[in-house]
Amino acid sequence: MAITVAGIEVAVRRVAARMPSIEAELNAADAKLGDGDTGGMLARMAAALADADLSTAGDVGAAFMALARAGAASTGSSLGTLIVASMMTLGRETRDAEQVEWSELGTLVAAVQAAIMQRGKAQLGDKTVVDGLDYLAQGLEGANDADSVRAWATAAVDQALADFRERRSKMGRARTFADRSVGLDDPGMLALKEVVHAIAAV
Amino acid sequence: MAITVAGIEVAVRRVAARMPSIEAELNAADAKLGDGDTGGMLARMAAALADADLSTAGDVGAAFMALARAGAASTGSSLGTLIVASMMTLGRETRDAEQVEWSELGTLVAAVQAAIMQRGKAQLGDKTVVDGLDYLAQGLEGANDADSVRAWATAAVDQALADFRERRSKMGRARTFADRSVGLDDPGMLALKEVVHAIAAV
Amino acid sequence: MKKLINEPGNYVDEMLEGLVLANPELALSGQGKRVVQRSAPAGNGKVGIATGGGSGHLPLFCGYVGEGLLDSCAVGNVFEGPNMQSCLEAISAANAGAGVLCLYGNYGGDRMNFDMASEMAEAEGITVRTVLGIDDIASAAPEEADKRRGVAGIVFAYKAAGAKAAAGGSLDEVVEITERTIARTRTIGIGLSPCLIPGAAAPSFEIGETEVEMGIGIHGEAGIWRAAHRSADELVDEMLDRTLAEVPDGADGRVAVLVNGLGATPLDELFILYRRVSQRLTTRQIHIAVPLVGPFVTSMEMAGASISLCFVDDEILSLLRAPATCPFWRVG
Amino acid sequence: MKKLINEPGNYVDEMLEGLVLANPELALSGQGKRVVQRSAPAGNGKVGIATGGGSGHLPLFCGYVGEGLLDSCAVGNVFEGPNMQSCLEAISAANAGAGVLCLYGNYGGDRMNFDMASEMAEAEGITVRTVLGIDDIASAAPEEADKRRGVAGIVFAYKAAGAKAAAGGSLDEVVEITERTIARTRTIGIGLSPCLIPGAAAPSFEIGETEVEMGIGIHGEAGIWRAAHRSADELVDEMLDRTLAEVPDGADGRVAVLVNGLGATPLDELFILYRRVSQRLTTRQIHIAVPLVGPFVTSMEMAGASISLCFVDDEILSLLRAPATCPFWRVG
Ligand SMILES: Nc1ncnc2c1ncn2[C@@H]1O[C@H](COP(=O)(O)OP(=O)(O)O)[C@@H](O)[C@H]1O
Ligand SMILES: Nc1ncnc2c1ncn2[C@@H]1O[C@H](COP(=O)(O)OP(=O)(O)O)[C@@H](O)[C@H]1O
Ligand SMILES: [Mg+2]
Ligand SMILES: [Mg+2]
Ligand SMILES: [Mg+2]
Ligand SMILES: [Mg+2]
Repeated sequence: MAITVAGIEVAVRRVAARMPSIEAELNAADAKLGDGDTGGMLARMAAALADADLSTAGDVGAAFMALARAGAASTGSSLGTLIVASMMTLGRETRDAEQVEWSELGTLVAAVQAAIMQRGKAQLGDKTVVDGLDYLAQGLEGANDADSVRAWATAAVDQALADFRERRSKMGRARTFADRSVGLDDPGMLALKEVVHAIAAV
Repeated sequence: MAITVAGIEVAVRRVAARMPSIEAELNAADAKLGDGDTGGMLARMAAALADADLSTAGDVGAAFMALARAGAASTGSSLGTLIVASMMTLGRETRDAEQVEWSELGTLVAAVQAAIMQRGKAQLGDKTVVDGLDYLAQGLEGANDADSVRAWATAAVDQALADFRERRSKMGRARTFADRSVGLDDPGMLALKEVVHAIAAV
Repeated sequence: MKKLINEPGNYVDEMLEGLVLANPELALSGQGKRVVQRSAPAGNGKVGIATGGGSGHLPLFCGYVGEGLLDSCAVGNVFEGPNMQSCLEAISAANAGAGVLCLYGNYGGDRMNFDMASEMAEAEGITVRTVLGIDDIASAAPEEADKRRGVAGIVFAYKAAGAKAAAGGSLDEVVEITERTIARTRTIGIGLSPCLIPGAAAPSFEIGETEVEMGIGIHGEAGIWRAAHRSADELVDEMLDRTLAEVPDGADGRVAVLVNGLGATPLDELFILYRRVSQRLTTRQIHIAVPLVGPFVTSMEMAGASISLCFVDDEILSLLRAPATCPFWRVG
Repeated sequence: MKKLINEPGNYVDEMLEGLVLANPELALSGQGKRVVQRSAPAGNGKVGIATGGGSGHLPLFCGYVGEGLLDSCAVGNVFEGPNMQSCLEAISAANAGAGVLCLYGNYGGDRMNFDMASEMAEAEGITVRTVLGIDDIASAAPEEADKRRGVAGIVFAYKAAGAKAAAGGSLDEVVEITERTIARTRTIGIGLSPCLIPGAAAPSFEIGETEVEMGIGIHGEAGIWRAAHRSADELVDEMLDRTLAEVPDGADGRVAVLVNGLGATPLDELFILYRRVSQRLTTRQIHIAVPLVGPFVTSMEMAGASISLCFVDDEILSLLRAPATCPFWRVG
């Protein structure tokens, strides 16, 4: 098996289903470093993505584009907008593909990371979702099947959080609290971890 | 001796000189029941009255009218305005009089009290400066010389304060705090007491 | 409650200086520079309209001096009546030979000063008439409507009076339309937090962290009840119920509405209130002919709002819609 | 910090409903009803001007849609960028065939959404250009002026751009005058107290009871210093010193001034600030050609103010003085 429209649908639903149990945690993380809305925003967005009609999407690229459209109307927050940009990148990268091999996932994540860096102007090491994506892209190198993707992806995002916890934030709202940010998880990286774990869950 | 322009000038100066030592006390009394400005207002007004040029006032009535004009430009507070109205009343009542006998003072105070009641709509018993004036007018009945005026007047305003302390305020800003007003002196009555004592001091 | 001020004692005078510097169509006059008047007085035998009151309510009072509105304003210290001298000067400034209407809120200090000043002005040969704003329905029972305080609804009276005078109305006519407008205007306010008189050690009243006060006055005068805070819609519903319980004779289903902010309350919240006002009036088949939303009559940094309804007739409506301009409000 | 609201989640939508009910010259459009546009679009091949931003700053952003000003506005949640969908809808609404200028403040979220929407609009055949408000001198050093945030000074850019477009200017011309106006505009703010995002448990920042913050942003972004509160005149002097340290090339001694209130600060205090601004500029032989005083760009119930100077030239000045009308501002 590989990545298909149906698989994307399942993944999106899993994230939406996980939201209630992580929303408060994400809000709390953002309250310490930003405006406290990462969880609420993500819950709204996950619901909108889960509601998106993928039945007319003939291929993986179209499915990601449909998700981008649904997401684009659901939030204007930084992370949400970057997620929309990610979906658009994935849509472009997988245009007309009926399915995408697991082995290509790492390259796709790297493309997403590049797109987000271009949009959001964050650098590697700024302690944002970009660093999480960086670990994820590297962790997926050589992962050729669902099981290894699952195992290596979750390990990568966990590691990213652990490695960055003691560093300072240099981007987004958290920049204002750079000093305070030492010892705290970046809400965007935390969100990425939760999303990856939700999708990977069996 | 009787009441003359020169005597009025002395009285006004005595009040102005007394202000520094009573301003805070009056403000504090007003802070409990009103807006805390009785002392400040009276200090400003007393200075304006003391500055008034009475040298061109040919008679007692003209002197009071000059004081009314000076006061009229110094404050818009309720007590201040009532003081201006008092000066105008005194001015009218003593028009063209070169001097006024001590025995007439009680009648003049009664006229002031009536004018203030008409202007301010307060009733007897509302616990305002009106009640102080009422005691003062009655206390001056039969006072024919400076000494008895001095003694009886100070006794009257002291008695008014004592008699009204435990009653409720029914007029002015203090009305809002009717319950709280029990046990507290009305700032206007307190001001009257201090003014009378200042003038009476030898 | 911190303020951006210098010496508290200079608060009003510095404010007035800034006001006229920023608005050259206004000028300061009078012995104590406590009168705001038009830089180019209307003249031409127009009926003059003078107002006055304590400071701390901008744009009220002096901000409504302008074409099609007022001619002059006597300015008092914060929350204190204007002194008699400046009332007299304001009346004189407004006088162009056709008489002067003194139009201000029903507060003891203001009345005493304007009444004495009016007597003096009459003695100088100026015909003076007085109409008082008494629109605050929370401040006295309907039977004692003449004891009510004047609050935000006075803006409608300013507008109608100003338009009538600008159109060449006689003093009697201006007085009549002003009285009619006020008789048809009802206001009720709500307060969430107090304000501080510059220089005072503490606010002269407090409202609990979780409380709201229904019927509060624009100086924090006690209202009808103080209780747990509730939703904007619930508050609006009660405010409208109370106002609509006193529909004046002759009301024909058209109103001018003012949703007024007391100071610290953001415009956003005023629009949330207005939304409900509009919904509820529509349900009751009352048509909003003139909608006004904004801080028209404030209490410095007090948080809260008021709703005023003016039950218009054809003449009042056309006067409310007539062109007018002052620093804070433009019509037409 | 109590608010007059219903469900916090409905804050923006209810506010917008009230806004258009009270101002029929504005209409809501778009899939999520998050675009404010003119009820009667300008059309006629005029260059369109779209703006957008988070809510909580009224009259900014959507309040400046109107004749001689903006054509449309994408409205975000409180202190959050407008979503991409509504940015795209706002661009489409502003488009009358002559191209669209996207003019908004330099904030990450707003940029990302408008940038993506612009790419999509371009794909649909609409010519889109972007100019960002970057007037907050406290938010980055002069060498990094393009990293600065946009605050109250954007009002001058709105006015100049709107007037140029109304006068038939081409997209290039409108872009040029907008860039020139922004390049000549400097703002600095001071904050006394925080504001609360509806539904949030607590303000996202605090300012001590006796403190003032110099250079604060309109979402409470940290400024240059935070220290003991001081007199209005002292604060104005420092604000002007900082602004005048960056006089742009080509300045000729004439400025438009905006003394802006952040929300809870009373008008009285703004005039006290303006008085000092006027005195100081006069001393430095700078002439105030356009004085604006009032709450033009707010942060809900935040107490504080900002001073903006726009160093005008002949063209900017005549555009600032050209007729324009929106719910909160009328010129000419
Ligand atoms: N410019 C940016 N580039 C990359 N990531 C960003 C950027 N801005 C914000 N983020 C990420 O988004 C997270 C915050 O998301 P969210 O709370 O939804 O945004 P907002 O700050 O708009 O409320 C941050 O923790 C960070 O990981
Ligand atoms: N209508 C009135 N009639 C009689 N006395 C009054 C009236 N209003 C106020 N006073 C007197 O004035 C005093 C308050 O004076 P002051 O503090 O100067 O006035 P304000 O309330 O305007 O600040 C009260 O204590 C009371 O004695
Ligand atoms: Mg956030
Ligand atoms: Mg007092
Ligand atoms: Mg007082
Ligand atoms: Mg946010």
